Parts: sequence; structure tokens; C-alpha cells
Amino acid sequence: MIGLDKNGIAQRIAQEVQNGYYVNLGIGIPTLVANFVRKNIEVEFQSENGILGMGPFPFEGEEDADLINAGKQTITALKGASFFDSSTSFGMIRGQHVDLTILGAMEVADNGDIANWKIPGKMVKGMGGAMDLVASAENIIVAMMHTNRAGESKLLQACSLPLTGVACVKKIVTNLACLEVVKEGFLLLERAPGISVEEIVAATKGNLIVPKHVPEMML
Amino acid sequence: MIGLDKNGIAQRIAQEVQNGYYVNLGIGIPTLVANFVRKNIEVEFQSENGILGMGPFPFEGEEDADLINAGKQTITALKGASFFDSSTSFGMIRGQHVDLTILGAMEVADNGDIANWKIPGKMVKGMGGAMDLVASAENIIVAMMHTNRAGESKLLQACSLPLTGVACVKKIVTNLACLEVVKEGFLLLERAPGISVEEIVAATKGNLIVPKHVPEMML
Amino acid sequence: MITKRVNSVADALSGVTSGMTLMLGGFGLCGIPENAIAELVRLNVNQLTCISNNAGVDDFGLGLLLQKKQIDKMISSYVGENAEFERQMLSGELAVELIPQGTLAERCRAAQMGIPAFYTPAGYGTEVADGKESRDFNGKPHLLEHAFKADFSFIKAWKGDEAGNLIFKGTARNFNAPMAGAARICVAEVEELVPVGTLDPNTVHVPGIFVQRIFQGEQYEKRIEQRTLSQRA
Amino acid sequence: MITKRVNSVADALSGVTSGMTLMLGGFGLCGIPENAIAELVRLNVNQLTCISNNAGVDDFGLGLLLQKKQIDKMISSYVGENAEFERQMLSGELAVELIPQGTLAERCRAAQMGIPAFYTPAGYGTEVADGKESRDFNGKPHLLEHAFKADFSFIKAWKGDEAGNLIFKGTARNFNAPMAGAARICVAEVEELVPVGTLDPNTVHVPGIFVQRIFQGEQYEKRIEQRTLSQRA
Repeated sequence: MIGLDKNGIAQRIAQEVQNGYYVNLGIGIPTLVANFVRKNIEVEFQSENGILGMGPFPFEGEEDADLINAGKQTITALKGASFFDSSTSFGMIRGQHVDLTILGAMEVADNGDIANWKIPGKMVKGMGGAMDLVASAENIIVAMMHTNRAGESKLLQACSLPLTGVACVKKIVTNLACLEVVKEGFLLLERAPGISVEEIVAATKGNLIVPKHVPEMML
Repeated sequence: MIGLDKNGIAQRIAQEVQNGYYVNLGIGIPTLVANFVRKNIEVEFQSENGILGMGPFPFEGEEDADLINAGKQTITALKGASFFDSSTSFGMIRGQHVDLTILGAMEVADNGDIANWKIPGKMVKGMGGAMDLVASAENIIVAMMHTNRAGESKLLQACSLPLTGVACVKKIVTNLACLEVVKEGFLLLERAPGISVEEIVAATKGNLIVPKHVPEMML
Repeated sequence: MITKRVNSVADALSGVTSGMTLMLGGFGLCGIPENAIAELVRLNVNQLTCISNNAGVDDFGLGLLLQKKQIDKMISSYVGENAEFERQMLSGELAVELIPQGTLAERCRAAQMGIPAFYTPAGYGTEVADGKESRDFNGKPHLLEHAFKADFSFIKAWKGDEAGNLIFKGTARNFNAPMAGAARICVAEVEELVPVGTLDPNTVHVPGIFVQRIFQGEQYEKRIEQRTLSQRA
Repeated sequence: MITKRVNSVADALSGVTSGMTLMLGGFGLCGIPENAIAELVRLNVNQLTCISNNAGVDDFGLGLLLQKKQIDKMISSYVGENAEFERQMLSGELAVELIPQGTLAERCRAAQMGIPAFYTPAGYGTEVADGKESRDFNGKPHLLEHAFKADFSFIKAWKGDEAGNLIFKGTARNFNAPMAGAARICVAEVEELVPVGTLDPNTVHVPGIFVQRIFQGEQYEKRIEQRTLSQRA
């Protein structure tokens, strides 16, 4: 039981990106989503440190210390880009002008709660923009592995870690499945290639709703 | 009993403008103050519709519909000027970055209350930016005639007209006198040229504090 | 890039109906969305609530909508310079809500930036405070003010591109910038629609994300309200 | 014009003393006030409270102040990438207050713009909400957040003039713009101090009124934290 790798998760999430979307990508797997978005739709990526219309990494010799993304990586600006300050940037997020937020998580609860910023007793690095993003965005997709390194489910009835946001996650794509958060819990939408419903049930602790037919993902 | 004309009032107020001041001038007499500010000090004029570093009226043929002041008059921009939006402009005012506000009034009370925007029963044009200015500025000087057309004092114990702001006026320059608002009322600082203390007392309804010696204004 | 360009002012105003709340940029006649206003007149929508710092003059700007009695309510800071406005207001045909100018601007910006409410000292102790919550901060009383809610905002910029990025000129930025993205749909009209890539991303005043539709206005009168001049020496 | 130019970084930091609350612009190492930080190290002021989105890396940015234990408290949104920081925090030498990044930015802007408090949904239902007032707007819970109070803000721009007008480049605008005018004294350092009249008033990002002192930095390292590259085809 392995299912998708990180690129596979990103590829599946890219299918959720629709024409005309402004998208904010978190660090890690979400960053990879940009590589898989269909070329025939209009999409712009926002990075909360102050750019709209973010492009790929620069070629060697063209990197600019004044042009980075929220992961502090050197980037480029596409035609039609704009730069702005942090207050304006989070205004875009808080004002729900950004259509889709994709971010990682340590835990997601079956009511949509998310925990992704703090492990008590361990070094705490801070929430960065995650709390603003999850409190504001109308459409939040979580990209993560289905289980942690100890093999325990990251999809729970209630988060055990300090929360980042409350009842906000709409969809989750893991190495095993694509799930939607509905009133009753995690609705299993799709299986990863080669993964059975039983394997997903076994790896999920939160309330899981399993329809009669659960199709395999089309990648 | 006439005392100063409008230019005289503006000239006296100009003496209050200090080196390094950002100044917001209201419509009417306050606008004239710019003509009398000493040339050897650094001053910038802000107009709340979105310019800092406002210059004189343009020469004929150089007027620009996109460059006006808060009185809707065509103006020019000096070297070092900047343009900004209305939200930022009132941020400058609310954030007390503007050092001095000079505006007209219909009535001032001896606790510093000011009324200058509405006469009930008459056409009401609106407060414009006056309420923001008087609620925010640390240093507010009122330029006005001492009495109204009916000869009644505009310096009162309590305003009879709807207020623009509460306990905010610091200084008043009229055709008759220069006064400071202190805890006990209007402190008479200076007489206008040729005006006696008795004339000022007779024209003032609010509590007036008359020191032993009241010098004549130096213009 | 996400394209915001529409081909005509008619397309730009598609969906505007009677009874809506509209925001309109400009200060006096400076930076007003002339083409959108002309189209509102042509559409003959009425019972409008208009959030605009001023109400135009008798025969220009929002005065054109007032003449045709398309406006039921104005939310403004200053409404002088308009005889028809005065007549309708005194006769009770037109409702008017007057708001301090800085509060008006910040309530637009709050709507744009997803801030539902904020505190400001403006208007405390005046009739503007009637019915509003007040609270002391740093020993000074403030009023609680709320973000506006509007169906459309019509704004006007100097230059813009198809991505919706805008650049203003001089004091015509005024309410146009904070009204961008402050309504469900923001329609920007520009004097010049330039190809994408022309505008330096560093100099963009309003990023395209705040704009839903953009078009180049057919013509601009840009009337001057008070032509004041200096005498040449 | 009001001149804001000072002749040296020493003059620019005149009045900074131990125990003060300082704001420092930048995101990661992008747009940080390198020369002001170097001078703070030289001045050896300590017991500082620093409001800054990040805490630098071990040997650059605020990491330089942390090495010398000049900072008692950090108010930030993200503080990774710094081993000495971690050591001081875990040992209790350093107090850390973590704040959502958008709230951090807006609390700076609120201080700048004279808004004492505002509501935001960020952090509701999390430990960030502990001890804070909450209130529903439009059926959604929000937290009341207050403007920061600080003694100095140190910001860095690309270009500036003697009037204090600033222009930023790329994503180096970040917290530098909302921290301008957000403290009692705002010190701006620029890569290039240009003659007054050089900057187009239309393109100024921060008007000079928000800046008390300006100087051209002696040199800028502008270190890159994560040099990520695309492969040429």
C-alpha cells in the first residue's frame, strides 16, 4: 500500500484548478501543483509575500534576491504580474479574491478542522500565513500523506494537535484517496490507482462515508 | 469695529506654521494661508483628495483635470510630491501624520467643540473630510469671522448647531483676535490691530479669559 | 494570465439591474467612470443606491442619473454643487446618508480587504454617531464602522491591461483604488487599455485580482469643476 | 519640501535605546534593513522587542542580534531557519509571540493609518484566539485585533528621495510598506537616494510623510535564502 507519490497527489489536485482561478499554493506538495495545471486554462498564482502572476524558477544567472515566493525560493514574474505589500496581499486573501488555497496538513478532522503549524513540545516555527488562508478561503484543498511516519491516520474525528483553522477544509487528496468534507464526515470520492477501499478504510480514523462505487482516480 | 480682513486672518495663522509641518488647509480663508507662510521654512501641503506637496494654481493652458485639490480647484504638484488614494490619505490624517489642520467654522464652543457642516432646515451639503480631520488632528486652528452676519458671536459656551467634532479646537484666529482654547475657556492671546479688549469681550459669548496685558498682533 | 477584458461598455454592465447598490469612484468630477455612468443612463435602471463621495453636478457625473430619477439613495460625504440633487432631497424623493469622507474611504477599503469592521475616531460626539457603538482606545473614543456591501463598483483608471491591472494618474486615484474589489463585481474603465506586459509590475496601483471586467472608454470629457489659474508674472 | 535625509546610519538610529520596541521590514531575508540591523549590533542595545515577520538566519538579518542576545522578545509569524533562535526559545531566554501573517501585516497598517482596532477571521478557534474578543459578522466569527505600538520602524526600499518618498522593487515591498509610519519614528534606508523631482509622484509607494529619516545604505548583500533554478532546455 503506497499509492500516489508527491507528484501524483499534485497531479490529482491540479484537476481541481479551474479556468479563471487565482490560486495560493503552500510549501511542499502544493508547490508541485503548478507543474500539472492544464495549459489551456487561465490561472494565476498568488504568493502571499507579495506577487500575483508568479512564474517558474529563474534560469541560472537570472535569479533576483528581490523576487521570491513565500517559501523564500527565487522565482520569476509572468507577463501581467503585479507586486504589492503584505497588507494588500492578505487583503486579497481575507477578501476572498483568491479562489483556491492548496496547503499541507499534519491532521484533518472529519468536520474540516485542520492542524498544520504546531507540535507541542517540539520546536514551533509559526503559522506564517496559514491561519489567514484557512480562515478566509472559500475553497481549501489539503495535500498530504494519508498516514504519518508511524503509520497512523492523519484523517481523524478530532485533531489532536493545536488547530490552524476550524471547519474549513473542503477537499483532501492523499497518496491513497481523494475525499470531500461533508456534513457527516469524509466522503470517499476516488481511490488512488491500485488502492482498495478496504485499505483506505483501514487507514482512516475519522468518520468515512463510502459510496457503493468508488472510482479510481483518472490521472 | 472691523479688524482683519480674510488675508489678515490668513497672515496671522501662517505664523503658526512651523518648520517641518505637513498642513491640511480647508476651503475658504484657510486656503489663503499658503500665500503667507515664510519662505525659509520647510512645509508641505496635503489635500485630502490625494496629494502631498501641493503647489500653486497652474498657469493657463497647464491645468489638468486629473490634478485638483479638495475644493475641486485645479492645482500643481511641487517637486517631491506624491499621489495616493483616499483611504491612504485619511490614514495620514487619522494616523496623526499631518501636523496641522486649518479650517473654517460656523461656531466654536469654549471647550473646543466645533460646528461647521450643517444648518438644520437649510440645505445640507455634507461634512466632507472635516469630521475625520477634527477627530484626528492634534493641532487644529480655526479661521473665521468673530461674529456672524447678524452680528452674533460665533464663540459660544456651547454650539447651537450640530457638531463636527468634540473638544478638538486648539486655537482660533478671527478678524478681531487670536485665542487659545484652554480648560477654562477662550484665552485671549492677541488683539487684531486697532481692536480693543472691550470690543472683543462684547463680541464673545463663550467664557473669555482676559489676561492683564493683551498685545496687538504682529503682522 | 486571467483575461478581464470585455468588448463594450454594454458587456461591462451586464447584470446591472434596478434596485442594486453601486459604488462609483471619483472625487468631484475627477476620475469618475464617465462611460459606465452614461451606460447606466442608457440602461435606465432605477431605484439605485449609490455609494460615491460626491453626486456630480447638474449635467455631468451622477447628476445625469439624478436628472432621470434613477437614484433612490445616495451615500456620500459631500453633495453640494447640484441644484437637482437639492430639489429631490428637500422634496423627500431622494434619501441621503452623509458619512465622513475618511470613514467612507475606509469602509470601501474594508470591503475590498475582507475586514468586516474597524474603529475610527471620526464622527464621535456628532449625529454621525447616532445608533453606533463607541469604544475608547488609548483614552480616546472611537466609533465602530462596517464594511460596505455593494453589487457593482464602477471605477476609472488612466491605464490598464487585460489582466485587470490598473494605474491611475494624479489625484484621480481617490476612491477608485479602494472601491476596486469592494463589490461583488468591479468594472474598471480605462483611458488606455495597453497590451499585457506593458505595465511595470512594480508600478501597478490595483492588481488585476480586484477587477472582474475591464474596457477602454470610448471617450472622456474629463470636465474641470473649478478652473483656477495663476497669473504669469 | 520637508527634508528627511540624515547623513549616516548612526544619525538615522539616534535615540534608539535598550528596552525599546522595534519594527523591522522584510520577508525572510528579502527587503530587510541590512544597514539598520548592522548599526543595532554596533550600538549593542538590548532587551529589545522586535516586530518582524521572520527572525533571519543564524548569521544574517535578525540572527545577528539574536547571536548577541540583544532581543528579549520576537513578535513574528514564522521563525524557522535559525538554530540560535531555537536554542534561546527552548531555554526560555527569548520570548516569542506568534501571530498570523495577515494579522501581523494589518496590525502594522492599522498603526500606520490610525485605526486602533479591527476584526479579522484569522485565528478564530485556535490558540491565537486565547484572551481575545470574538464577534460574528455575516455569520462568521472574527477576532478583534489591535494596532501595534512601537518606538522605531526600520524599513528598506529600492529608491527614495530626500522628501522621504519610497519605491520598492519586486517582492521586497512586503512589510516595509505597512511599517512606514507605524512607529513613533520611521527610519528608511534605500539602495539609491535620488534627487528630489526624480521620482514620478504617480509611482511613489510610500509618501514621505510616513518617513522621519532616510539614508542611503553603504552596501547591500541581499542574500538569497533558497536559490531555486529552472534548467535551461
